Amino acid sequence: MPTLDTGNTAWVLASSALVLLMTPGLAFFYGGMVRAKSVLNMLMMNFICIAVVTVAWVLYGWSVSFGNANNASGNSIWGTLAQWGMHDINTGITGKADLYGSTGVPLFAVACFQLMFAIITPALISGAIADRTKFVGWTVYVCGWVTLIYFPVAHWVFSPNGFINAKLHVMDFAGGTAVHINAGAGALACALVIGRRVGFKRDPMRPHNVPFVMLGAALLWFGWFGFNAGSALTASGQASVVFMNTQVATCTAVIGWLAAEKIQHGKFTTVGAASGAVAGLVAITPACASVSPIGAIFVGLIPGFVCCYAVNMKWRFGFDDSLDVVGVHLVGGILGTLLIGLFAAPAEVAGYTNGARAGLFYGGGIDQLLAQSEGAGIVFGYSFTVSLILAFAVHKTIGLRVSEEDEVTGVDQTEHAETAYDWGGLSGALHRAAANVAAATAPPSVESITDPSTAEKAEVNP
Amino acid sequence: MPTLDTGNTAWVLASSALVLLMTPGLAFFYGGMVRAKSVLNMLMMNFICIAVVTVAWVLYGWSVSFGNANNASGNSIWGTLAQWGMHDINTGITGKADLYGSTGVPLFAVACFQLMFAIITPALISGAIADRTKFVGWTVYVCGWVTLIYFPVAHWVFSPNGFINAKLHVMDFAGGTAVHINAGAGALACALVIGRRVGFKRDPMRPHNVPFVMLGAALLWFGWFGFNAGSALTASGQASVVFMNTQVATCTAVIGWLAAEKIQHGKFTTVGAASGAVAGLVAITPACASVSPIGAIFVGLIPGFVCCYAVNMKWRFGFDDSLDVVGVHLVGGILGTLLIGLFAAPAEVAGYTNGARAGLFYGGGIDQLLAQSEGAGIVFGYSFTVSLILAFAVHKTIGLRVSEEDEVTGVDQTEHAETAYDWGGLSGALHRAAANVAAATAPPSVESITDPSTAEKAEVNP
Amino acid sequence: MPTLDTGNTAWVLASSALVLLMTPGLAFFYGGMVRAKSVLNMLMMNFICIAVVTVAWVLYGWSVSFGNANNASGNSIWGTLAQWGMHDINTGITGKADLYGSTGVPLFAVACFQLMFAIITPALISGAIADRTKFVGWTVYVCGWVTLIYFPVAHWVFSPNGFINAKLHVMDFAGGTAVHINAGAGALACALVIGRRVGFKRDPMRPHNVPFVMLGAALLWFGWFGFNAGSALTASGQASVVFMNTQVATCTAVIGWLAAEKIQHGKFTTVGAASGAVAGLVAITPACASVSPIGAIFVGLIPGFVCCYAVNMKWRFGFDDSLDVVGVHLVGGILGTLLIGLFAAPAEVAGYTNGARAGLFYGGGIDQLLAQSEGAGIVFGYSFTVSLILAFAVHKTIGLRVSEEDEVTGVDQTEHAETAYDWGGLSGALHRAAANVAAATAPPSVESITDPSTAEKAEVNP
Amino acid sequence: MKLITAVIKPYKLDEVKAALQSFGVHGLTVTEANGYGRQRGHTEVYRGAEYTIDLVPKVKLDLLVEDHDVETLLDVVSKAAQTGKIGDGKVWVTPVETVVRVRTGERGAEAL
Amino acid sequence: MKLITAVIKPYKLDEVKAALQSFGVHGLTVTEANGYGRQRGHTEVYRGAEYTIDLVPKVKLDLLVEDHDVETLLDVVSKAAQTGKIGDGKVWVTPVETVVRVRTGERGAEAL
Amino acid sequence: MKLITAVIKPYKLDEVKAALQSFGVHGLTVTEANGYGRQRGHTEVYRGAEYTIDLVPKVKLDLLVEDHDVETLLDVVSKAAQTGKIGDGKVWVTPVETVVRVRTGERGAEAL
Ligand SMILES: Nc1ncnc2c1ncn2[C@@H]1O[C@H](COP(=O)(O)OP(=O)(O)O)[C@@H](O)[C@H]1O
Ligand SMILES: Nc1ncnc2c1ncn2[C@@H]1O[C@H](COP(=O)(O)OP(=O)(O)O)[C@@H](O)[C@H]1O
Ligand SMILES: Nc1ncnc2c1ncn2[C@@H]1O[C@H](COP(=O)(O)OP(=O)(O)O)[C@@H](O)[C@H]1O
Repeated sequence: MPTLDTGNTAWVLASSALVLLMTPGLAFFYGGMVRAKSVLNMLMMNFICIAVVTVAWVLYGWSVSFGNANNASGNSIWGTLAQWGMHDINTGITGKADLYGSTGVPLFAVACFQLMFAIITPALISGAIADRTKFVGWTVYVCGWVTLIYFPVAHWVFSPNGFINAKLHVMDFAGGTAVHINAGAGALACALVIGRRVGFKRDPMRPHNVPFVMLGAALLWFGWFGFNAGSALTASGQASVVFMNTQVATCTAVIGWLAAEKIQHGKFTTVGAASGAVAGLVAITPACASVSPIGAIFVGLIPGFVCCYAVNMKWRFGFDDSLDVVGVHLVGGILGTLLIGLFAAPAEVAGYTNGARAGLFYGGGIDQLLAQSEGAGIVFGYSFTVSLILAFAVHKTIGLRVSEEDEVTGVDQTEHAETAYDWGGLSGALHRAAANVAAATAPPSVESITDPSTAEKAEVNP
Repeated sequence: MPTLDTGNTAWVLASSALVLLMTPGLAFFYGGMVRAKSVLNMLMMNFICIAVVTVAWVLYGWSVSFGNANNASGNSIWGTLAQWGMHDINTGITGKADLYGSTGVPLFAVACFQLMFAIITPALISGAIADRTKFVGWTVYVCGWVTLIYFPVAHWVFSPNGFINAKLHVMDFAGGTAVHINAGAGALACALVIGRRVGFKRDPMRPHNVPFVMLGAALLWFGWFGFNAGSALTASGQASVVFMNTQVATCTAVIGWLAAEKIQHGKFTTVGAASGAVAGLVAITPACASVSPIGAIFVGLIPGFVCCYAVNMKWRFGFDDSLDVVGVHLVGGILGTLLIGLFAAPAEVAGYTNGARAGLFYGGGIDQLLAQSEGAGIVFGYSFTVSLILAFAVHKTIGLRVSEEDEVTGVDQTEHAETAYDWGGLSGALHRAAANVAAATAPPSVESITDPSTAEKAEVNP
Repeated sequence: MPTLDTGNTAWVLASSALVLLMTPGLAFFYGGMVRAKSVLNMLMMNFICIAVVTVAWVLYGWSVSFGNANNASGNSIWGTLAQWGMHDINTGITGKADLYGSTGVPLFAVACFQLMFAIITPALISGAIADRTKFVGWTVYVCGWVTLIYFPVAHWVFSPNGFINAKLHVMDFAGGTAVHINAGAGALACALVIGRRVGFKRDPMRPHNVPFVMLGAALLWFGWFGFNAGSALTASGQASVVFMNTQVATCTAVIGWLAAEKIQHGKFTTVGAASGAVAGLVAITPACASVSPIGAIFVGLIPGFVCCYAVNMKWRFGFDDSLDVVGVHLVGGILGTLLIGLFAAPAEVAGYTNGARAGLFYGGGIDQLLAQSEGAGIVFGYSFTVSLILAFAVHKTIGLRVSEEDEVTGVDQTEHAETAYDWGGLSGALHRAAANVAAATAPPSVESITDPSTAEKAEVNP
Repeated sequence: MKLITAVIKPYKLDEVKAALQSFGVHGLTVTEANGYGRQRGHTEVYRGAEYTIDLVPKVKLDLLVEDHDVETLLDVVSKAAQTGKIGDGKVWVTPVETVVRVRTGERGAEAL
Repeated sequence: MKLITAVIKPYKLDEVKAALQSFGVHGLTVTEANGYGRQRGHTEVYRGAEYTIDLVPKVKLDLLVEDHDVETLLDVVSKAAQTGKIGDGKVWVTPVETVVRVRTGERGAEAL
Repeated sequence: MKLITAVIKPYKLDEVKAALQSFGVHGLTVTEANGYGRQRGHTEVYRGAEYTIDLVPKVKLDLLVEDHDVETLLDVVSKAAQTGKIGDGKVWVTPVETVVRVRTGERGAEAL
């Protein structure tokens, strides 16, 4: 009977914090790429995911996804509602603690860890609809999306008894299907429903703050070690090789993307390096516990190179996936999931108990490749269909898109009544509105013609 | 006899690093909210706290706060000076390691962890006196403040034998009283002593870099997991539920603040979302190990909503708590401390050995609510009084505030001789001062009329 | 026979993630200090180190540095090639896991941890050659540098059987010699080979984004806990005191630098505080497991103060070490390494098994000081010589420096075809190039005279 | 020699430039500006403080032209910058006495 | 038609605008500027390198007015911008030959 | 009274200012600007989208001078700003009718 393992628990808790940080990281990665007039809206689309998904998770999400995880014969399509509000989970403060499987990690720790996955998955979608999204509509979409799509899919893929995991013996260690293909499909659906930005293809839309793009990529990379190595739920040799594979694939993907960029445009760009890193992290996510470090070199290099070409699709086909969620997450997720079928190595595959086999290049034959394709196809099909319906429903009711005029003005101003930056040059031009809470005590009309040098006086009796 | 627990130690060390990061996080949270002309001063006010508090901590702070923590019958008002300079603590490299209580964690690890609390508490105060503070005066104030206020209060609240903890059986897991009410009281005192900014209420003072506000909030949130879950000093079920509660309350507070903002101003703002997150983190800090995740929903939602109204007080009463330390930390800290009296759940309260009871809504009656109020009142009263005297003393001697002219010019320039940003447009207008160290070898007068294209030449013999 | 210790493993994995984050942290620390026209190039010089060094590490670096670490009688000059591609390391998923020494930590975890050191060391060099470096040349230089210099030196210093460690009984816990003196020497060589920036000494070159400098310093500080305390490879009392020493020395170094700055220039600057922190972190790196917290006060204070003067050398001697890698890392590294000879305390030295002695002030006599000097001298001599030859070779073949015209224009634009920031004021002035991938489907010539209000129309059939 | 100064909506800059080029004008100086006028600004909210910002972003063009081109170019600029919505901006003409091309020291028409 | 150009201290912008409005002037173009003059700059320090910055931040106003308003408005602007301290700035008047309102093509007084 | 306006390369600003000072001119207003002209711009790439930027950074100087100084200063400025490479910029002169020093209300020459 497993007892608490403080080392594994420490690693899962640390990993949970790391994965939480990925969402703000993503917000900066995306936020730096949009124009200065819509960076705050991008940050908010991500930030609100943290808020609403967490509430849904506590109330029913955890229960639906993992409520029956410790029950080998539990429903393979859907968890349970028995753990709604996480009300019956024993922390072990008194009595016997509820631990996750044989890991010696408290259920609550695993619940924290898995929550962070549920948060970042819908957040990934926001990149496809930058610059033009109605904040309220987006929030509603996210609530519906995790409920109808993420929670069940997470059960299928991550729960020991989920059918994609247990029945189809797909290897998806940290979410190539459940997270990236899933989010990519949702992003494509959203982009199609919401339509192109005003000036798409005509106007230049260059990143307003490339260092933020890099900062975001760095935070994502940092957090991703928790995402992948934390998914071992143990501080073990498996977690260690997963950590190494994550690092290796990310690096070769940077090289792959930069190479493709050099070929296409003759330059090695910063945005390209950051994008390559993300593409590599995406691709290695499902494969990190199936391949050796040598295999990881290819699981990074290939997606890095291919994704750099994939981001051109939106120009060719004319759908405005603004920040390339499809080109990076959907394509990268599919590649990572399928490459397992080629590069999965026996030594690592041994870590799976769901009957998965080694890859084609490692003598495992074609079976695993087929299994991986099946898993990828099912998740894409389900997610894209439901996302499309959901996005359409929200769009026609609450509305997912702001007016064209608001879009041209900038969603930061029109949706959030804020301006991202004020370097001070003209701040003398603002003044307090009459509606101001301070107005009662300090009529601007009077004060606004007071000279600073007499300020103290002007405030003698506020 | 407890032996080293590497898992718990790993978690406490990781948590210490996380909490250290909170102070820079706070610096960016605050720094983004001030005007571009005083962001560096804000960063420095926070950064210097790290430096000076660490030295005070090593020399006597740790000893005063926790020097007798392992001694159940130790003084409940004040620790000891026996561990000055941490000179007699055994690391266990040779001989028997000194461990903290029954946690199996080395005293040195706990000392690192608690140090980070001592750093961020005074740092929180800096937000109340933005844009106008004399750097040297502030540094002296911080040294005095931790010595006279934080170190003893930390003993009262956090040390197993501290009277607020042991005698009044108050539940304050991670510092609602010792950290937030304490800092809030110090901030109010400082704001009153130092007075209003030039142009308070008249001039617009909008955040100069909202993404920095969000970055700061993200780093705070990330680090706060160490702050709260680390306070368990074990990688356990308790730490796990604390982690979950921290996440839940923060999220509902974001929702609460945004709701209140929508009601008051009709918009959901980015600064509001970030502020709500901090308000929730503050409120759950004392309560994180006393409530269930369902309880945490309310311990976040209520303070988030209320704090959004609380920040209006400064306009109404005319004290310039520039970045709302009172509205967020004092009010949020009090709410979190008191709500324990309502929402404390038996299963979690069982984790306390100081005789604390469940809350009113969980059948524990009114006792705990009264105890919590008592604890909050004592800390506020002590802290406010001593802070006021200390601030006044510093203000009248060294001085806490810059001249009005310097304030209008900007404290970055006048206090630190720096400018935060230089986008390059007019950098051709700077030139090296005569006082320059390089002058000896390179008279600017001569060189400044040289054309770059001849630069190499101009430097043939420097 | 050691078995897996999950607590130690959790700490080493967490530390690996922390150390990975240091390189982006360094990129922002440096990036904020350069002019706005070359910040991206600085970020890229650091980012590419992560990519290429990781590949080299997996292929042969790990094997060369630590391939024989578990073999006490292994070659003391160089590891082995037996573990190329990390192909024969057992994760313990099946069979007996390969663990590092007696730590109970998987070899793979240690390999991840040590990889991060191999990444940041060459990255440190980039600061010396800011604003003028050819990206491809730099990348080649880095590959050569780690292969010829870092990998062997890491073996000498960090491997239990490395000669500087085992034979010269030098104490260098986390890399004063292997990392900082090594990088400092490489930086000096690079700066001499590549030459001064156009306008060095004549033109003002002020930091373009001081908050980024602070952000970078904060991330470095945060990550450095993993760097130093993680080097214990155990979550132990030693790791805890190392953590405390790291914090203490960093803080006293901030104070030391600010004091020196006040004396020289009359101001306490933000860049100075950040620089002092880095100087302290550098100095305590080798000493963190040799001194007591009291000793750490001096191991921080002295280098902080001295380095503030050391950065003036470049003006006096006229070599353009742009961001003071020599003044901070070389000087700080040497000071930290030597001060061990004075302040090493018996209680901490007991943690070493290589025959190291206590320092002069702690009754250990002069021996250790001599040993430390020897170690520092050997690493500096080897590194500087080989770096000089390598830099010269690359410079004369591929080229390490851009043209003067490109340098004046800005390397972001000329090397990476990007601009770091676009605040939107004139973005109406960009337009899509004919070469644009979108051109095929959307001739700008036509569209560029379309009014946004008719955008949707203009896109009816893209 | 005259100086045509135009204050227009930022996103029209590229079109105005294109139009000018098709009339053989290849030189132009652009400055970021902000304008007050009939076009109304907006309100912002920061932690309970509401601010009104009346300033609207514009770009300002300085265009040195020969006397006989003034009328045509005045027309070209205002047409190209027009959206018909409030806030399109102003164009005005001021007399210029001399123009020098820094590179060569040429004056007058040759300087353009 | 005349153009009044004023270079003033940034924090006076709001007051100048308010003053102008009370005189019925509702249009104005504002540009960020920097000035050299009697008002001294400051010194900065970065890692041992001291720089002097003589430039002082200012804002520049462009105000198109009808001839008969010039004197009054010149007065309004300079009074409102005045602090009496060095660096208050300058106001000057240049002749304008034509003004066009881009939106409508109106000219002269109607264009304002 | 005349207004000399110069659009020059940013890194020449300090030299022009130095030159002017040696001729006793101590006041000057500077604005960040960008220019189109013979000097060609550059191309940028972001995730497969290539953009051309024709605008080149410049600084714009406004210099109020007395009539009799115009020729000399025109010369001083253009000489100091000259690199001989394309893109050195332009300097032009416009008539000014009045100048007021905000601080004192002084007019004309005294206002400088
Ligand atoms: N009297 C004026 N002097 C200088 N600039 C003006 C004046 N009036 C308007 N402007 C500029 O023209 C812009 C547009 O003017 P506005 O009144 O908003 O719209 P419209 O010109 O279409 O009537 C303003 O934003 C301002 O920059
Ligand atoms: N000759 C000039 N031409 C253009 N602008 C000038 C001139 N002299 C001063 N200025 C502008 O006026 C501002 C104030 O001038 P200054 O001499 O500092 O103070 P004051 O005008 O009160 O004597 C300067 O910062 C500059 O922007
Ligand atoms: N007709 C014009 N009106 C206003 N500014 C101009 C004009 N022509 C050029 N300029 C300005 O002068 C700068 C330099 O002009 P350019 O043709 O590039 O080089 P050069 O003046 O050496 O021939 C341009 O960047 C622009 O700012």
